[in-house]
Amino acid sequence: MIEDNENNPLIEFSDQIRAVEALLFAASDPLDEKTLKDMLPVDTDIEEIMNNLLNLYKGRGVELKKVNNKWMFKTASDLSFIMQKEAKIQKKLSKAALETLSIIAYHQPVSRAEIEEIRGVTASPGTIDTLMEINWVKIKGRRKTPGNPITYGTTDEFLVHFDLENTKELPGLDELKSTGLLDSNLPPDMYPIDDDLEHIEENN
Amino acid sequence: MIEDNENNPLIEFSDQIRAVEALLFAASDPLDEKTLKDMLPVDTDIEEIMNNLLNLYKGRGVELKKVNNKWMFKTASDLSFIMQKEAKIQKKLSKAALETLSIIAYHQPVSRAEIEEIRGVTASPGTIDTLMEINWVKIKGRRKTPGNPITYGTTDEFLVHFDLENTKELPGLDELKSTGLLDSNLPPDMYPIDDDLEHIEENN
Amino acid sequence: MNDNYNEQLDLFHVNLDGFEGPLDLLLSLAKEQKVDLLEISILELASQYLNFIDQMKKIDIDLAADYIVMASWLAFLKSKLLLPDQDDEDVSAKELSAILAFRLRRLEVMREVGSKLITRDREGIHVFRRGMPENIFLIKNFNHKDTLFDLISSYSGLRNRNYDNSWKPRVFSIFSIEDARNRLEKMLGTIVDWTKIEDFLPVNNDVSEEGVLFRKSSLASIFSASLELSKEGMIEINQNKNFGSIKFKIKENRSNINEMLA
Repeated sequence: MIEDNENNPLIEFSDQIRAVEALLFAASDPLDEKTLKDMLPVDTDIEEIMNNLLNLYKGRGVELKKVNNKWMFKTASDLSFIMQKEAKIQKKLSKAALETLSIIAYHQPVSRAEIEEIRGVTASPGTIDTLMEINWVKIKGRRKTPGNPITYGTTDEFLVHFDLENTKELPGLDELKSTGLLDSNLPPDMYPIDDDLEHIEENN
Repeated sequence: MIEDNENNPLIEFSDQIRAVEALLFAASDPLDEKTLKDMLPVDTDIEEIMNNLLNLYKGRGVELKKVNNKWMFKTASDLSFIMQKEAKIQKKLSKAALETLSIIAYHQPVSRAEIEEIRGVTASPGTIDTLMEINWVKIKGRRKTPGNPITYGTTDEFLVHFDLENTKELPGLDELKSTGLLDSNLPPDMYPIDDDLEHIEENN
Repeated sequence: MNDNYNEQLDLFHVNLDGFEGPLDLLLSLAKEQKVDLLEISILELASQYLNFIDQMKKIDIDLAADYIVMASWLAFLKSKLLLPDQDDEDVSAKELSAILAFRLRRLEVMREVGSKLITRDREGIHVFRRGMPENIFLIKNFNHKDTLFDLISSYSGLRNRNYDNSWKPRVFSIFSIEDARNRLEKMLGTIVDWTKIEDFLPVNNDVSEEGVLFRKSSLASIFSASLELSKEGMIEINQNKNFGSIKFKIKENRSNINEMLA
């Protein structure tokens, strides 16, 4: 265990080693030695630096690896249980999914037919499923109208992810207009959030 | 200089430290201690782990930083002269956007009307939007005053970008607070004393 | 930032383009006084601002409302500062001056902290985060980068898209002057005596906004058409007193012609 700077061998490291460490850390792709050398003073012994770094990161949570003659940092392979092998989940929702989510957020409880009406297109079957899978959308209940359609709403996880206390914190129509996001000619009867939202009783 | 594994203090590190190191390296975004703790055995002393990691990375090319009670790795700021070659060209903030950002940062939570009052102009739609789009500004909630206006504040990304641990560290914040310059109205000690009234009339 | 201001000061006599509103202009003028904002002469500042706006008005009539509102407020403040203090006032001139000085100082410090912020070690410029993030399996939703902004702009985009915002002018049903002339000519062919203008109006009992507009337009159009016909010597117009009823009659010789034609 490292107690203080006197005993810490790391502070003895040259600035060149620190620079290579930072460059590899920040790089979005593995870097070859020539690229690294070009960023450092001419007399840099890049091989010695790499050896030093290799030793420094041996057995650590993060390891320095050489792949196809290029260097990169990678989390240690024995810790792979923490890491996901492949990116299964998209980084951002598709446009259709984001639109569907926004409609559910603004109009909940809302049925599939109503979502389709607002979007003006038939919902692809997977969109709501995707949103339910990542637990941002849930079934709110059935509406007491003919056909008893299932209605959807947002989850607590949705609120946590979007940093909202409740769905009433979503900006309303007037506020969207004042930000310029929403066309200021939109008629007022399209006001998205019903003030009585909480009072609509659905079977939860 | 590290010669071999026997002399390398790092390999003595527990798996827990390695795991936290790996997680923070992999995440790139700040992670809070609770998230880290949830992924480790129940008896984990997360504070001790963080102290160890802090020491380990002190003075290195990559440093451990705290942002809004979350942890992340970043390159050392003294290496910026090398890293700038890697920097992507950033869009320059307009004067209006920077002014709006400062007002939001120092007055948060702050409503659009208050921002306009301080700037003395009607906000052009788009300024707050732009700041929200680059994820430096977010909706903080609604104020519990008539009209329930939406209020804005800064994000973790803002703190990360400007190298701040939290909003209390904003430059000059304490001084501005003590002089009343962050108040919405004229602070009491700035009220003119009536005795001076004749004096001002003479001067003019 | 200072250089920026100096550039703007050079433009003072030209235009307002460089200014972010009246407070910005006042702040720049105040800096010309080259004193601490706390010791600034508000009276002098108000005069400078009003002079500047006067000059601007000569060049640019479309001065933004923000500037005009500030000008009238400063004119009010200036008169208060010059007059002896009134007892019945809610807020003294000195207090108003203090509020203005406070607002200017507050805006100034926001600019100062802005320039402090922007010169810090910035992530993505001076300092970098991990360039090759790896997905973490155990943190749910970790890989979702959607923000609240994404959500609300998606909703707005959707609403904007589905709303037909093309402008359609409202079509009013009105009685044109041409229609009025035709109607007058036809009716005057059959009427010989003086007849009130109201009797020439087309019958319309619609009580809606549309109906009211139609009746108003028919009155106006019949009157306009009557002026045309009178100018052409076809009819005579009579009104005994101000706001009295207007009457038309076909000219004698004309009625004879009509009879002959008939």
